[in-house]
Amino acid sequence: MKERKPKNIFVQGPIAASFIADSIQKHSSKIDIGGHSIFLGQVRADKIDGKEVTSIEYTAYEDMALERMYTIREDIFKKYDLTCMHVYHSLGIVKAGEISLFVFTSSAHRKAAIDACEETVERLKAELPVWGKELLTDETYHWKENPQTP
Amino acid sequence: MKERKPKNIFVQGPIAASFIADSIQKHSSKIDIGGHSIFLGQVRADKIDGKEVTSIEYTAYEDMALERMYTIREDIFKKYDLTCMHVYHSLGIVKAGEISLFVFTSSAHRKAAIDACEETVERLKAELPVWGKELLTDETYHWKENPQTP
Amino acid sequence: MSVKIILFGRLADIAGDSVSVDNVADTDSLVDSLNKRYPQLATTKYVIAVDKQVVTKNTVLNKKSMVALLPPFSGG
Amino acid sequence: MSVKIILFGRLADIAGDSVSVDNVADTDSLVDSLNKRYPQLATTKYVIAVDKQVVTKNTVLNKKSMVALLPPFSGG
Repeated sequence: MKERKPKNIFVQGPIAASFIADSIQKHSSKIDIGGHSIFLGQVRADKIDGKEVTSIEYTAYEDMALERMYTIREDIFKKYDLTCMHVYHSLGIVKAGEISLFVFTSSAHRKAAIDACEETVERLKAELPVWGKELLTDETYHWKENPQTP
Repeated sequence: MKERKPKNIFVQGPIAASFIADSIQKHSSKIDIGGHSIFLGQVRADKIDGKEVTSIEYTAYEDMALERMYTIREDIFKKYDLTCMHVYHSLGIVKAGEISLFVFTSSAHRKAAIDACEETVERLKAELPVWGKELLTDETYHWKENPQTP
Repeated sequence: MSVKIILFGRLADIAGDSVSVDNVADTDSLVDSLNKRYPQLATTKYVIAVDKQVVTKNTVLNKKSMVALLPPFSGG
Repeated sequence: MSVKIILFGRLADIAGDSVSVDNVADTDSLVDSLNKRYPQLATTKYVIAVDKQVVTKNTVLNKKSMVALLPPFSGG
């Protein structure tokens, strides 16, 4: 079922494993689903000029991001035979090892779920106005950049 | 790290959402991971000759399946730059709506995790000697068949 | 020589979980012998694994061979 | 006409979260005006969104236009 207005995808802080488990559990009543595909983005303790990333602070142009996400969702539902799609992205501080992105697609058949999940991840990384400020061990910071954003 | 001997992938009955959550949570200490890809196979209440699948009873040629899975794992680790891979498959009865397959790959970068997960799912469906007996509403049954198995 | 074979899925429905077959030297003669005993097997799709490897050509068996008849897989 | 723009990420580090710019009729003149005031912006990569849509050509602005300067995205 498609939604008329943009659904909020943003959550404050990291995405907990228990939240992911709850999302999975909720789908046990949907007995027409044969496969789920999940992508999780985890904050990596990259080294930058000899300093380590301890966490990322995410900000977004929320209104625009939700409109873009609405368009992506519509496009993906047109292209793939999905039962449902859920997307969550962190705002604020997410520490190294914690999860900042959760994309979850379900379908009767695995191929649609897998392809839709991958395409959604690629599109949201390229199209959503979200920024990650990598906070480093010495209390300086570095603005992260995804390849191929506008 | 590669294992010397085949790791058991089989679990009795369905795979619980809480088990999946625990697996995800364990990776929060691996701060070189940037992306996780997860595939979940869920038992579908298909209609067969007007009857509905209420559950699938899985059996396997376990020794051979674990050897094949070992080979698949070695191949995937050679091909993709993965941090880790976990595979679990149910044996015994799994009801419609419950999860019977859990494939979990992690990598520094999302592309490797996503591609490795998909390839592992395709290969294990085609190569592992596992059989699903679809139990129907009228207590008859139907042997499931994946496309392209030997 | 007698060879013990194990069967899975719908093949076990036809012939049971395991069967002993006498006087078979290779997989071709095993199949002939089984088809006589269980005519339904002749029309059922399966592959043969010897020592946990699928074999596609006629394969010599010895008394230690682990032979398994595998119907189309349906895991996942 | 005065236009209020909002800035994100490293652009906000340079010029703050929001800036009012006077006497600008379109996005090209907005950029000229900003570059004079914040020379560092001229050497920083960004795109302009008007009413939540990225614009790639010079775009006429009115006093209700929502203008945002967006540095390269890094969500996920």
